[in-house]
Amino acid sequence: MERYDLIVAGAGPAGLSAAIEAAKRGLRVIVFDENEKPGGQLFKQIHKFFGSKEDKAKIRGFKIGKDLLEEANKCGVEVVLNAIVIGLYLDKEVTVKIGDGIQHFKGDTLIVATGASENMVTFDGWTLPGVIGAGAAQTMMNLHHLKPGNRILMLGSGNVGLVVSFQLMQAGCEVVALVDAAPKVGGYGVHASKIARCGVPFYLSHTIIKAEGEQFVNGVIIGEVDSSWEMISGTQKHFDVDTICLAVGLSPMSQLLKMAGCHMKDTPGGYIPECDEKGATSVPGIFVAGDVSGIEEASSAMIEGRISGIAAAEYLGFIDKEELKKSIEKQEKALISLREGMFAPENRGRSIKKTEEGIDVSINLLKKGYIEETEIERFPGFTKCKGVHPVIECTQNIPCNPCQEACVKKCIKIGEKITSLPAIDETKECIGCGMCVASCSGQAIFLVNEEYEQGYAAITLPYEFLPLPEVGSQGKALDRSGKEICAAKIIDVKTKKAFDYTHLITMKVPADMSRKARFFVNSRRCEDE
Amino acid sequence: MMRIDEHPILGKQEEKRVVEFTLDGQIIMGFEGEPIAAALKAAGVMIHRYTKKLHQPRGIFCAIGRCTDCVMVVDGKPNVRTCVTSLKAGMNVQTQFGVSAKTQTGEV
Amino acid sequence: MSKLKERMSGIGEFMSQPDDQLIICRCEEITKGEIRKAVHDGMFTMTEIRRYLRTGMGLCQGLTCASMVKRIVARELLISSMELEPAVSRAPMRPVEMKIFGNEEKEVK
Amino acid sequence: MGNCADVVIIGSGIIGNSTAYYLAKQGCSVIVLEKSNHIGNGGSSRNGGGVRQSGRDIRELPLAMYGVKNLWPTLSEELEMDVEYYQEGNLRLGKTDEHINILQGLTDKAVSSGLDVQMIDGFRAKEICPYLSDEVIGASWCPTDGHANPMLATLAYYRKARQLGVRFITGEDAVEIRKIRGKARQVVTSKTIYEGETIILAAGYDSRKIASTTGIDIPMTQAALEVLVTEAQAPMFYQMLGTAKADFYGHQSTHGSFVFGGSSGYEDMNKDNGMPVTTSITASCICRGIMKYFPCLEDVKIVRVWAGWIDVCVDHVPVISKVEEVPGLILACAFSGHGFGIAPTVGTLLSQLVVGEETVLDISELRYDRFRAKI
Repeated sequence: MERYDLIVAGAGPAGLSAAIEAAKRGLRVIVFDENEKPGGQLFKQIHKFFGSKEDKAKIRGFKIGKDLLEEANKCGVEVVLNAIVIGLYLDKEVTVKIGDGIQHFKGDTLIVATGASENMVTFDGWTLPGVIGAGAAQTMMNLHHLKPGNRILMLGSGNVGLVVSFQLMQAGCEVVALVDAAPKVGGYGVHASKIARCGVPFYLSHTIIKAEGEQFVNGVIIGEVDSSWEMISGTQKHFDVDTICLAVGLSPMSQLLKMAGCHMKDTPGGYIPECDEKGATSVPGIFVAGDVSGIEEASSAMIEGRISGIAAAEYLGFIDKEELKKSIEKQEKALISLREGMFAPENRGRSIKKTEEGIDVSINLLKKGYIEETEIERFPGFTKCKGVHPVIECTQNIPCNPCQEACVKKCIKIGEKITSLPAIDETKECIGCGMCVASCSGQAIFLVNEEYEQGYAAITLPYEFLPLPEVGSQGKALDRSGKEICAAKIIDVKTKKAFDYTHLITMKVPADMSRKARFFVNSRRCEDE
Repeated sequence: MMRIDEHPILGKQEEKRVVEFTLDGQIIMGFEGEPIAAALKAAGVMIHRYTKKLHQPRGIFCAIGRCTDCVMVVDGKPNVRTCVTSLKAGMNVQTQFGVSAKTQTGEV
Repeated sequence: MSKLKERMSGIGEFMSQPDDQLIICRCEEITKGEIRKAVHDGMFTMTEIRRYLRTGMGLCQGLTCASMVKRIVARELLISSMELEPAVSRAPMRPVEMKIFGNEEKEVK
Repeated sequence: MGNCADVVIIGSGIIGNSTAYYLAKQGCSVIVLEKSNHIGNGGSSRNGGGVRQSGRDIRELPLAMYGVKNLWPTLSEELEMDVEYYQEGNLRLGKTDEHINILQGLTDKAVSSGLDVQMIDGFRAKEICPYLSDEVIGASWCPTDGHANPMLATLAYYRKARQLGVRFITGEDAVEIRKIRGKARQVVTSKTIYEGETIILAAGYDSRKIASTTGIDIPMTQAALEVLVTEAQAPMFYQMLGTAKADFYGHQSTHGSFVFGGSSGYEDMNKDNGMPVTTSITASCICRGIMKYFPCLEDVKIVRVWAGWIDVCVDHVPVISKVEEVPGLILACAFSGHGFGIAPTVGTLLSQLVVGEETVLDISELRYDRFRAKI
């Protein structure tokens, strides 16, 4: 039987990273993935990633996927696509459906990196065509170039719900509401702000009562729930929609491990294998990496993958214990830093009142998806000074620091701790290059010039929609909640390769709007509505 | 129109060959190699099948081959996951009723 | 003795609820009411529930409904969902045509 | 709740459950102990569902015939739950002269024991089941055979017995049967002790280990069987199927899925990880076996494969017997993979043994002490 040093199930961020590290250390590695394209969910991720530069922050997910595949190929990893691992048997044998047959392989080690599957919720009408998972929406938009619908209601305010809502708008769909039964936004505040400023209303403490329609969805009714999740009567709201998108969390897809006889444990985050910090399961030689051992971000999955790949190399004697320790030390440090901050695993379900810096968090951000003007001033990224300068509306401790690197003038400071809030060093001069604006994965950095012209301010903001406004376009400025607040005119549009498809548009607004205006819609779109 | 002609991040879709296939006898166009479900979606088709017990309509749900809700009868074979089956010219796609192409009772 | 082991323990009578008609297992079209009723019929584990009702035994093999069924059963038994062991996972992980499953001829290059 | 009952049954498979039901119906108090966390987690939930008379040893054939005649037809009604029993006949198929010879031999034996079985040609076989391959040249045909849903039948007995007050305790591992003043009385588990006037040992292969604590041995071993289940198909046929060479066996269920069992030939040698595990080769082998007889099923998708252990008696016939040297102990084990179809009869017989009625059938051939050296 064909035997490999390492067989990896799943060519997502964790699986490919594992394969690369193992192959680099001399293992003969093969990776199987059931999809037509490698990269797992990365290929549907068109947003820029969070994290640190070393861990591919500010690079868009699909690009990370491509890079990983290239690197894997370079290292001699065999990646077999359209290959479904259908079973994991004794003696570390796997059977794989490839083409029109079944093939048997044995691995001296196995890494299971099968990722996660979407959770679902039930409500009256949830089986109707038009109710889809958020993953389905991403697949249709970003792989098959199709709009999942025209008018969409999103259920779920975690990062997936927020990111996919933004992607839906990028694809040209209208997101009529973002709904979550929880009383506060679950995902990153910057992701929420991105869609709130486009005018998407947030309905926290709300849930779907009914999907309407006989043959497919043509409407939805939501209602408010109280603190014990009971429906409050008289709070029903109706929306005309053709699509309801569900983004209510992920569960580890650990079936193969259970089949292999690995000891499993049930946790609030799903049914996962028992494993040590290097991903070793209870069955010697079987390792895990990524979401299959607990749901996290793709950045953590890549690091976990590297660690288990290195651990597999040590297990087979390709490297010694000393080298193992040396190799994973840095990875473990990076992993720890990604697991810090407000969204750290141990903070799940906890209510955080202050940032690490001791600043009161924005309540409005958690309830409505955007920061009130009165709240923003207390954060270190918000400044007001002469000439053009960055305004960073990043108010939660999340593991991300590309903005610090982006500024050649060192105006932005985060420091050693990756989760610290970015602060502006007012002693350094901003040259208005916009690199920070484009580098911010949360699209939370703006360039503001309060004194652009007599009575007018200029605001530069990141823009990732079509059509791109042109210089001279007249339109309306929207505030953080998406409300039209004044007339605005586009005075500059910057498009650069280094911006990586994030365009920088600069709008002129009345000076007193400089702290309010955060988005632009051109007049044509205003008239449409 | 459900197709995204130009995307702010992904750009224009690469040119693909347009092929004909049939849904319940009606001719529909789609791109060769895209999932059958994608071609149907582009054509505005929402209903892929009616369930066996309750005769309820179902369509795309997970779009990645796991939930099996989007199955249809393709070239005579029932339970084909249209979201992960590539479209080929001349395919005969039929709405699935229960586990076959026609209702057993003759009605929906 | 654990509620799961002593099959005569009192979990009360089955009482219908307004959302009993809700489909939980999409493949096999099993409703919330049927699942709740099964618990009162003595089906206390995920394995028994699925053998009794076919939840998670359809084409998708429980990928969509397993955790939802588990929560409903746990709630009916008045225990934490984590006390219930998920049902066994079985090959093949995705449906495989008989002619493909039976074709092991091809050896790897 | 006390740990005493008239009868303590070890094993909550279909044998234990049906016995519990028939005993409770007669007013006995019953405790059923199950080692697994799940009711019916052994062979009862893991078999092809055959309710077959053909192919049975002459010693157990009367049990099968009694069940088919008196119990199965009304079982769903009695248990108030559809156990999906179909009496549509059993076809045992052959494609070569060698096959036909095997089938003829089996048929002759069955006929001599009074069963309505006949050899039919390929044409007639296709009349009965039009989906057969044209290569089938003949079959044995027993029109009164059938099949039922083993999982539902096992749980239906459990449900009904529970309603009648039988106490079921899962996760309770019986380790010893202890005599008190010369009579089997206590069942010692790893946690506690249960007491009964009668103790019925119906724990599959585990029965051997437990029986040995009373100084009784049943010569049996265990083997792993595998069964595969397909996606639902439109209704095609409801006969129970098998072949001369036992390539596969099975049927289409009410649900529409096909349930087919089979083997790779290595069953006696299979290893495991403490659980019954499927092997990497058996399902593929079963698929090839099925397609030889039903080419029209080649595109039908397999959705799951499962494995289960059966106990295999040295003479492939069960032990259903009082143990006079250990008064109070009754054995019901060594069913050798074909206990499901006779379970209603066995439950009836065991309940009669317990209450001291005369059994409806003579089961002296199934005694525990029938085993002799070969010379």
